[in-house]
Amino acid sequence: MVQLKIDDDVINHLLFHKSLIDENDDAKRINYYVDMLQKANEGDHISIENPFDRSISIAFELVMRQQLNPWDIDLVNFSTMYLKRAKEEKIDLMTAGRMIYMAWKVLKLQSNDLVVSMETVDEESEEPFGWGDIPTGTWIENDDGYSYTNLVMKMPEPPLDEPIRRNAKRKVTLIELLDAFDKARVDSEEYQLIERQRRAERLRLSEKARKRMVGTAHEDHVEDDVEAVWEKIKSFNGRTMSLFELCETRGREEVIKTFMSVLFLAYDNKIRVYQKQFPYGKIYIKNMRYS
Amino acid sequence: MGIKEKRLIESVLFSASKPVSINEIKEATDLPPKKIKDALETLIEDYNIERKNDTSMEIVKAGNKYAMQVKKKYADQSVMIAKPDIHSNLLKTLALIAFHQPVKQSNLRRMAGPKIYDHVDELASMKLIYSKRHGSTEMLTTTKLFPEYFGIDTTKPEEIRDFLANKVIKSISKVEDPE
Amino acid sequence: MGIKEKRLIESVLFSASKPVSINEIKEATDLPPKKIKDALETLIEDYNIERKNDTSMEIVKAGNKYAMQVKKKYADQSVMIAKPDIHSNLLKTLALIAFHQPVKQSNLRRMAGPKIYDHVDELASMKLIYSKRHGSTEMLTTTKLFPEYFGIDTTKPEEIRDFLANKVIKSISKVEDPE
Repeated sequence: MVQLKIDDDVINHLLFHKSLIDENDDAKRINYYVDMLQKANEGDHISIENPFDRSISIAFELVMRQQLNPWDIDLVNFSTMYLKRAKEEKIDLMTAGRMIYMAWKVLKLQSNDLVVSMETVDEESEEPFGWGDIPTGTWIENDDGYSYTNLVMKMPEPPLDEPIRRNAKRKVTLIELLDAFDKARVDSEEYQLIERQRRAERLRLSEKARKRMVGTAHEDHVEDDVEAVWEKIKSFNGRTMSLFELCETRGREEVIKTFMSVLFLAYDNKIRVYQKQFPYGKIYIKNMRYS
Repeated sequence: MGIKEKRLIESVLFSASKPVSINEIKEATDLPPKKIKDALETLIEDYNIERKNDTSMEIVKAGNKYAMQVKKKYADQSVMIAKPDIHSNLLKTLALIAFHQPVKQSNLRRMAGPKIYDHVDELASMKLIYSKRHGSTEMLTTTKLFPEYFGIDTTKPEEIRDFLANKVIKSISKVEDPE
Repeated sequence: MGIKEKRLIESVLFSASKPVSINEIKEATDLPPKKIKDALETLIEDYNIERKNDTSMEIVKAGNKYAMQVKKKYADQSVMIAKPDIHSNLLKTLALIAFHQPVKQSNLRRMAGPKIYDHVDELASMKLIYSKRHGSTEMLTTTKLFPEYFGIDTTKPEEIRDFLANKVIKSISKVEDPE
């Protein structure tokens, strides 16, 4: 196994996210990733038994080895490389495919979150004046307004001055420290109680998820799927198609299955996969025989 | 109103480093609001009229709050130590919005060009202006923070407009007839 | 030494919000050091002797620097209005460390959750706590700066703990039996 240097970018990336989140499971998860990075660094991922952890570990290794920018991963490219590595590592391919599918979903979710939180901030701004009497005329409502505007635009200095005020910060007082101490004790008790409940719940959910994964993985026949999708692509006679045109239905299973096959075919250079808009645009497929 | 209260409130204004409301002063000092108000008025008179030439600070009513700050004529030179941080082009856009408010973003663009889009974003993120969707454009007003930040003694749009108009007139007459 | 220089330097002391050296004043004002020194001396006399009873501020020489500050007798009440420079969540973690020290980071995590990792980093960078590798975790203690910062008159962990415990007991009994 090639020794990899831990990539500062990747670590920083994780730490940045950790600093953004408050606490809870997310921070724990990120700490766990940092540990895992350490293992990947030592070429130690083979010893990770849990298949999910192993596939995450491989993802880290890829990002580091290929020196991908952790802020800007081209998921199409990444997916292809990832599946190749997963194949070499003998990771259950269906699990690997699901990982990638989840990665896309998480990315999409995160961007939705971002939009939502920005909207909330806007709504918090203050609205000091009523909106009843909004003038409908032109902005040159009178001569005063016109000359004011003209003068402001021509003046070398704006008519507003920022006053100089002090910017002193004081030290924390002892009372505040003690107050904090008291609150910390209460918080800590609450936290430990909640954490116990959380642990139980996490355990229950992960058991459930694992059972579901194992149940379906055996029923899949990846090679056959790839062959079927390839036949379908050939039937388009060189015309570019979208991913959805290759799916029999729009169901989640079907889309994952088709997408997986498409990635294999792309890896074999039989087709080219691209998007016009990254990362949420439609996925297009072109048959390389016709290019 | 006792001397002691006056000194205490002076020390609060000095330490606060930002405009403070009567309520905030009440919380810090436990004095009744009436006494605080009286003390503030005497302090403003002390600093801005009686001892006008014996101090480089002034006490101003900023929106609904009160602030101690450096007088304009010393501000430029003491600037090195406490830097103001709004670019003058941004201030011009803000001066236009404050005068014409509520103003449509599209009209503002006609007044000052497309650069205002960036300015509007930045001023909104500083919470100095508020922008609200209105048909196909945005309608812009200043926020409560605006008079606080600039030490303007009113929150009323008409009075803010008068304040700005006076500033412009003063600066023109200064240029045409120095001293 | 002109009146104008004196006012200018007063404004620098006011806006600096921290002690400043003659050199820093020189950089801000471009005045020669001799003039600055003279002006500072007159200012100290003005504030601390002549107008002693007419102001709540004083100008002090601290080491080689000069600062304008609130007089001690007003400090308790006015100081609370300025923002503290340690966030209250951070303080909670600091209080836990001070009480339980030396404490393993992993134990601290069990007490207060994973947010403590960030807090530990920040407190260490403020030099209020010291973290030392201990097996697979970190061992945390407060530094010498900690008692200094909070005006606690001991550097011994046990005494710091007693001090904190006493204070907490006092504040609890106060709540239960007011006056």
